[in-house]
Amino acid sequence: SGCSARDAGARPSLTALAAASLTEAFREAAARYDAADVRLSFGGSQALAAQVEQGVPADVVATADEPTMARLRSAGLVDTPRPLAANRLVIVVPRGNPRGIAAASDLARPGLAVVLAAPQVPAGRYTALALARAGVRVTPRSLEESVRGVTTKVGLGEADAGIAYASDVAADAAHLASVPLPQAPLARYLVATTRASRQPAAARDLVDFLTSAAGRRLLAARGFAPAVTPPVSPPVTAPVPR
Amino acid sequence: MSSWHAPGEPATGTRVAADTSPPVLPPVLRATLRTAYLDLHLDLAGGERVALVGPNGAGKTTVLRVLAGLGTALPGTRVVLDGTDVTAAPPPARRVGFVPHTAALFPHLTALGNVTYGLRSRGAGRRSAAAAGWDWLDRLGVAEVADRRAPELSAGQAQRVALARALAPRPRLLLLDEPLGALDAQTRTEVRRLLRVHLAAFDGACLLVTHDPVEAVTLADRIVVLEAGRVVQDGVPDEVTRRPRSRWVARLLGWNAWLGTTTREGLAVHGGHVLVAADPLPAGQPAIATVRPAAVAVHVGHPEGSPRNTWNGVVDEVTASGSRWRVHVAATPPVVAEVTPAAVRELALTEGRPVWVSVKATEVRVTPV
Amino acid sequence: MSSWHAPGEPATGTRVAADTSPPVLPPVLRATLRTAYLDLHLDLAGGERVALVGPNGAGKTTVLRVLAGLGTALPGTRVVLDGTDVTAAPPPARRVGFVPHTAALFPHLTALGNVTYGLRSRGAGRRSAAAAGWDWLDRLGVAEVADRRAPELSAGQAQRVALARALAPRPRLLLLDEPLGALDAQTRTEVRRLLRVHLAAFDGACLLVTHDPVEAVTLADRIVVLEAGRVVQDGVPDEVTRRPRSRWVARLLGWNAWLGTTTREGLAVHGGHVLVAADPLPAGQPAIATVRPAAVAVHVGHPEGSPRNTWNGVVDEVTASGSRWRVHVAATPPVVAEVTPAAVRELALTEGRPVWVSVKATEVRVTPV
Amino acid sequence: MTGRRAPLPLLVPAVLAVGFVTLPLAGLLVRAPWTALPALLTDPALLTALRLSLVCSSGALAASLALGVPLAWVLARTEFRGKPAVRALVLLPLVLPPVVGGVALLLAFGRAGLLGAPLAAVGITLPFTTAGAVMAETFVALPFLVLAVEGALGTLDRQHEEVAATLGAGPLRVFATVTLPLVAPGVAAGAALAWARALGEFGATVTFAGNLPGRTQTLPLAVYLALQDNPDAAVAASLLLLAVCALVLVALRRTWAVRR
Amino acid sequence: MTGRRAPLPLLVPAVLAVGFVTLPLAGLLVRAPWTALPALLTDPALLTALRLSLVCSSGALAASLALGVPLAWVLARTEFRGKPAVRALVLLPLVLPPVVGGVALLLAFGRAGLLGAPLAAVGITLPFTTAGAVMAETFVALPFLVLAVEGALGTLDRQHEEVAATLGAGPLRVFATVTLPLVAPGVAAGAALAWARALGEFGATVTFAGNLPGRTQTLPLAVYLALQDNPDAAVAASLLLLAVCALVLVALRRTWAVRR
Ligand SMILES: Nc1ncnc2c1ncn2[C@@H]1O[C@H](COP(=O)(O)OP(=O)(O)OP(=O)(O)O)[C@@H](O)[C@H]1O
Ligand SMILES: Nc1ncnc2c1ncn2[C@@H]1O[C@H](COP(=O)(O)OP(=O)(O)OP(=O)(O)O)[C@@H](O)[C@H]1O
Ligand SMILES: [Mg+2]
Ligand SMILES: [Mg+2]
Repeated sequence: SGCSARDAGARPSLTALAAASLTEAFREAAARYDAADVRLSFGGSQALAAQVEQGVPADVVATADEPTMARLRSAGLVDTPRPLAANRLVIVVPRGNPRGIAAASDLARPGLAVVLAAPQVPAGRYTALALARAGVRVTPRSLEESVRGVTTKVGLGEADAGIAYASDVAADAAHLASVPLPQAPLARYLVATTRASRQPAAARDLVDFLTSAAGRRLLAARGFAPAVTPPVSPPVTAPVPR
Repeated sequence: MSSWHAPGEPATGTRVAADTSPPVLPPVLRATLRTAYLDLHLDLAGGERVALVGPNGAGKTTVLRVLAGLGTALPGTRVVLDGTDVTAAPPPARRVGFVPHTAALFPHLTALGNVTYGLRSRGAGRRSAAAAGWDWLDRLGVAEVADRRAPELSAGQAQRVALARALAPRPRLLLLDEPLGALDAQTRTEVRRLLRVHLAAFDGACLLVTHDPVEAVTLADRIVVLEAGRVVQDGVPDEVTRRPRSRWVARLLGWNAWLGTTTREGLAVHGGHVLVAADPLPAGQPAIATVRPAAVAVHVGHPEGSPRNTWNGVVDEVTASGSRWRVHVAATPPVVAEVTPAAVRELALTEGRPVWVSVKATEVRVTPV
Repeated sequence: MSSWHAPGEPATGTRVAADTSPPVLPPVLRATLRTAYLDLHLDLAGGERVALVGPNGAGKTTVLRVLAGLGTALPGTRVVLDGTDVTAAPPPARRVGFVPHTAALFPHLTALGNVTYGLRSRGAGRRSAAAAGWDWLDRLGVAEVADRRAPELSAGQAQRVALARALAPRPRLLLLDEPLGALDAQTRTEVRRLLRVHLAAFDGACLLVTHDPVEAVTLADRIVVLEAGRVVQDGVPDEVTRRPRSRWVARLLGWNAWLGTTTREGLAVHGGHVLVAADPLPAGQPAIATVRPAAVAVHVGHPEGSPRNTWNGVVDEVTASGSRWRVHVAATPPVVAEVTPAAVRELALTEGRPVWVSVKATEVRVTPV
Repeated sequence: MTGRRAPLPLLVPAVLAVGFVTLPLAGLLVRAPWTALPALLTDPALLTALRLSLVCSSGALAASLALGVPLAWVLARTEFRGKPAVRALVLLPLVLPPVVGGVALLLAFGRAGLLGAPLAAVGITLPFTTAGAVMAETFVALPFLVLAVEGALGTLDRQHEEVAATLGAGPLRVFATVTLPLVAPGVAAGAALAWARALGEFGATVTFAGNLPGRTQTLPLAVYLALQDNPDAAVAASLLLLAVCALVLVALRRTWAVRR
Repeated sequence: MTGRRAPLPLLVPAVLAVGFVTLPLAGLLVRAPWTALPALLTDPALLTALRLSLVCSSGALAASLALGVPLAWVLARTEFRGKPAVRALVLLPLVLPPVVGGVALLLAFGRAGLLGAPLAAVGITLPFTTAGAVMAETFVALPFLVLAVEGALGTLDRQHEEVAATLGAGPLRVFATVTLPLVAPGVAAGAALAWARALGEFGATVTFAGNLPGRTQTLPLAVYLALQDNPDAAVAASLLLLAVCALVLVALRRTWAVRR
């Protein structure tokens, strides 16, 4: 990233692991953050967790879901996590929404090429949940190994629609557009300092920055929703039969 | 030499064939090869068997390959088979049989499979091809190994199968490149006998490359001597062996041979010395003088008496040949003498030994070239 | 034969060397090879040059490889060099020079690089090695190509460099496997002369494999004849050539040779026929009868007159050898006659022709085996 | 020198090399959930993936043979300008990161791709189909085959083909009845390599063909996803894959033996 | 037959093969953001990744040579029981999905790994270090080298080595001064293949070494990451990779030419 090129000088050098969906936001944040020279490493939340478990030299880790962070916490590898942001799944369509997708129900249209994230990854779990709530049965063309796979295929026009994070759509506005998916649960992004960090103070300072108002603005600009302290999930409106 | 064969003139083939084999058949092959390396014209009549001989690198194999249409087509060649021009035709389109220096049997096929290959390729049915294949293997006396794969065959058997394979599709022109070269003395005899029988029965034309004079003499009714891509002699075996027109042929026969110009008493050898011959030719023409090594006497001192030709030199090499040993004497002109092992020991004829040689005029034969 | 060389007895080498080269040196090589295929004992004195001859597959190359320590060590072999047992020692630990059938120069090195290789390997400094290398190349007359890479050398030059390479580290035992085999007649002569000079100067022992009797006679002061892994004759050249103890050697010399049992008048050849000899041996012992092909006369009808030995057969093969052609007659016993090409034509001596042969008793030499 | 033991300076690195390769495989074995293994290995989803893997890799092998052998022949037997360029082209997939290869395939055969668009127009879509998976695997496997077969053809003695031609066989017949049988060992070795490579292919497949169980989810994809939430299953699947590979390599070794 | 044009039944599939490979690459070129290219290609992050790729692949090549050549020699020149097994072992990485290879490497050299644990105890950690990336790439590149070099050794005439031995050179000296120079072309070809494979390696690297810019994020990783938020950058990076590959292949072709 750009900062790695900049001369570190006396400033401490920190390494932050972040969920792939945070790429753009964190790059910008790192650029804005002056207290330290921040190196960023992106990947799937599980992959990042695995790396931490394997002793990757990182000071801060930000995951796209709670269970993964909980795993690290219980393993005593990270300090108490702090809510970073929330991300909402949206229906992602090619720019201009050629197939006129308006709601989750449209995804069930026959002949519509839909790609979803695989249930093994968090996005996939949320997707399944969302579709269940919407009461829509979708037969996807593919269960991508990551949200990236979804956006790539929609972006290249291989798929007519998919389900990805709002932030992912914002990242590639050139090719993508989004349709809201209210049934989707909020994905809660958490950030924490690692126990292995050599500069705990500096690491804590970075987390403070990311969770500060300034940090939130950056994240919001990238399509992230504000972090909500109590775990919320939109009310399941179950239609009561009469 | 090549002017000798200018396409205009009557075909050498037919001409020579005339004074040996009874019927004069129309030419099966008419080929003119004028490439960077080759410059010759060949006419072969039906049933004619021509031996192509010459030193290594003379172009023999190249000629065969051109006639078979193998390799990249060379400019300046023209090949006419049975009156049709096949110069541009690929090998399959020519009715030519080719047996390379090594038998080159298909290792993954049985002897029978090898022999039937040509027939099948030319569209014969499996059954009829097999029948014909058996027949050919039988004729060449290798029917009992019909089911063996090529690698399991002895050199002799392999060579026979290769012949059967080439003959089976009944080619009009048969090309054999040193067919017996790879065989040991024993098998060579047998196969040569077979070869003679089948070549006699063969109605197409046959061009046979060989290094063995006996093979040429016994198998062919015409010998074409090739040197550096040019024909230096072309005639019936008797003529070629009795009056070799090139030093190489003479050497092949083991003779001493010197090129030079005829004088009143014999031949002025290129390089100086004059050889006295009993029956000289009209003076002033290019000619070759040949002397049998056995007719050359070797002396340690200056020899006295009758021999008209005596000169001295240094023993250059001693080689064995049959029960005689050949003493090569470096002199002008260089000469080879054939003596007994006893003589070699008594005269201590080892390299570097100064000696005199003498040759009787009656032993010097002068032939125009 | 091999019992003849029981390790206990005095070394053949020294014994034979005694009646040829003046000083009797201690044996440099004492080797006993008793493997599945080989069964022989070899003793070589310092400065002794022994020619190892024999048919293909006799085991010559194998012997050389065992002595050099190449290939997997064979059980039942014992090699003693200068008194120290090196049977278990790897090649580098033996002071042996080896020149394989092909020169096998290192293609990636220059001629000089090849020659200095051994010296460098044995720890010589770059400069001193180069100096010695130049010296050797110079001695073998190839100094001018010192900087050429091996592939750019002619066969003759390559062979000389290979010799220089083998001689440079001053081995105690020099092994040459058909050193001149790959050369054409011309170069062969030159290299052979060089070889003789340097072998004479060489103080170690030299074992030389060859198929050329002349090479054996002119280069070695002792000839060991190997057949099927066993020594069948071992003696000075004169003895071996004059009284060949094996049919192979006789053949090599181009002679007729028949094994049999002596009778009062000559030799009862295995297979029946009795040959009458002018000076027979005491009856009842195994012996070999040899006759020079030139001494065999060929007739179309039953011959009249003096020759004591006459029998008939069928012409089996005709081969050229020098200016004479060799007519192989299938008969009991089979026999080879040397005749002129003229005779071949006049008598029409081609395969299958029935003929009579006659040999004068004075021409039949009987030797005990 | 044969038979004699190797000198230490060569033996040590050789042993290190073997160790370096063996240790990770040993790791898999040690880490393997032996007790749970039977259950894991009989998981129908896994077996589906295995079946699909075998189908796709075989398909890729077939395609590679059909396309690669003729190409190798052309490269080895004919002369034409730009031959080096073609050879380089064919080998590029060897060095292209599979994921990029997948993207490239999408750009070419995808719905919006160069050739994909017209194909889609006539109702043929390749991404997300088993055919697509086969294509992706062929893309990465082809170079191996071409490499091996062209090598074999290059070292083949020509005279058998020449004799066949003089016996009346046209180029095609010569190729089928003489050339192919003679280079069989080379083809076999190349085929084994290509098949193995296709079997292990991940990046190009997931990018071009996606990941749908029973349709495009090959064993490597299943392994990758299992890694996310069920490492044991992943290890089990890997072992399964390894076992299959081992079999391939035995075959490969056989053909080697033939060639030596 | 040389010089004559190829028969259609061979020419057609050959052309198809070339087309099949060319089209995707063409796709990349067409899709390439030519206007933005200069900017994208000069992005320091990308250049960092490229530099790291070159460093790591070269390191992997060096390691493969150091370990692989001796191993190839042992396989080709000595006899020992279990030789086929060893050969199969060394080739397994060829067929193992890279991701699984990465996992296996973690199980072996990871912090909790068989050898990793003791190493960690003495303060040596390999995962997530540049050294780790080199290891991962070596793991996948080694088989190519061993394959090529053993092949070359197998076809090498032994008598040069034998003569060298009789001239007093020990096995090691023979190897260094005779064997190696003679098989140089084979080694070169194998090295080019191994290097190329290492250059394109993704799965094993990301799994074992992670994705730390400037440390373990090689070009293929950067490409993969870029695919999400900036496909143009991804394509640009791919082209860069392709260009580098092309260079390798030209070198590779050269050594081929030498071998023919
Ligand atoms: N493949 C080749 N490439 C280049 N030159 C060749 C090739 N084959 C033959 N020549 C050259 O063409 C000439 C004729 O070769 P050719 O093999 O026809 O001679 P030859 O009479 O068959 O020799 P030999 O008696 O040794 O078979 C020689 O100068 C040879 O060097
Ligand atoms: N590599 C080998 N493998 C098996 N048998 C071999 C091998 N080399 C030689 N032999 C056998 O060992 C015997 C001796 O072979 P060797 O090469 O020593 O004979 P030779 O006297 O050198 O023959 P030539 O005169 O042809 O060189 C032969 O029977 C041969 O078949
Ligand atoms: Mg020839
Ligand atoms: Mg030998």
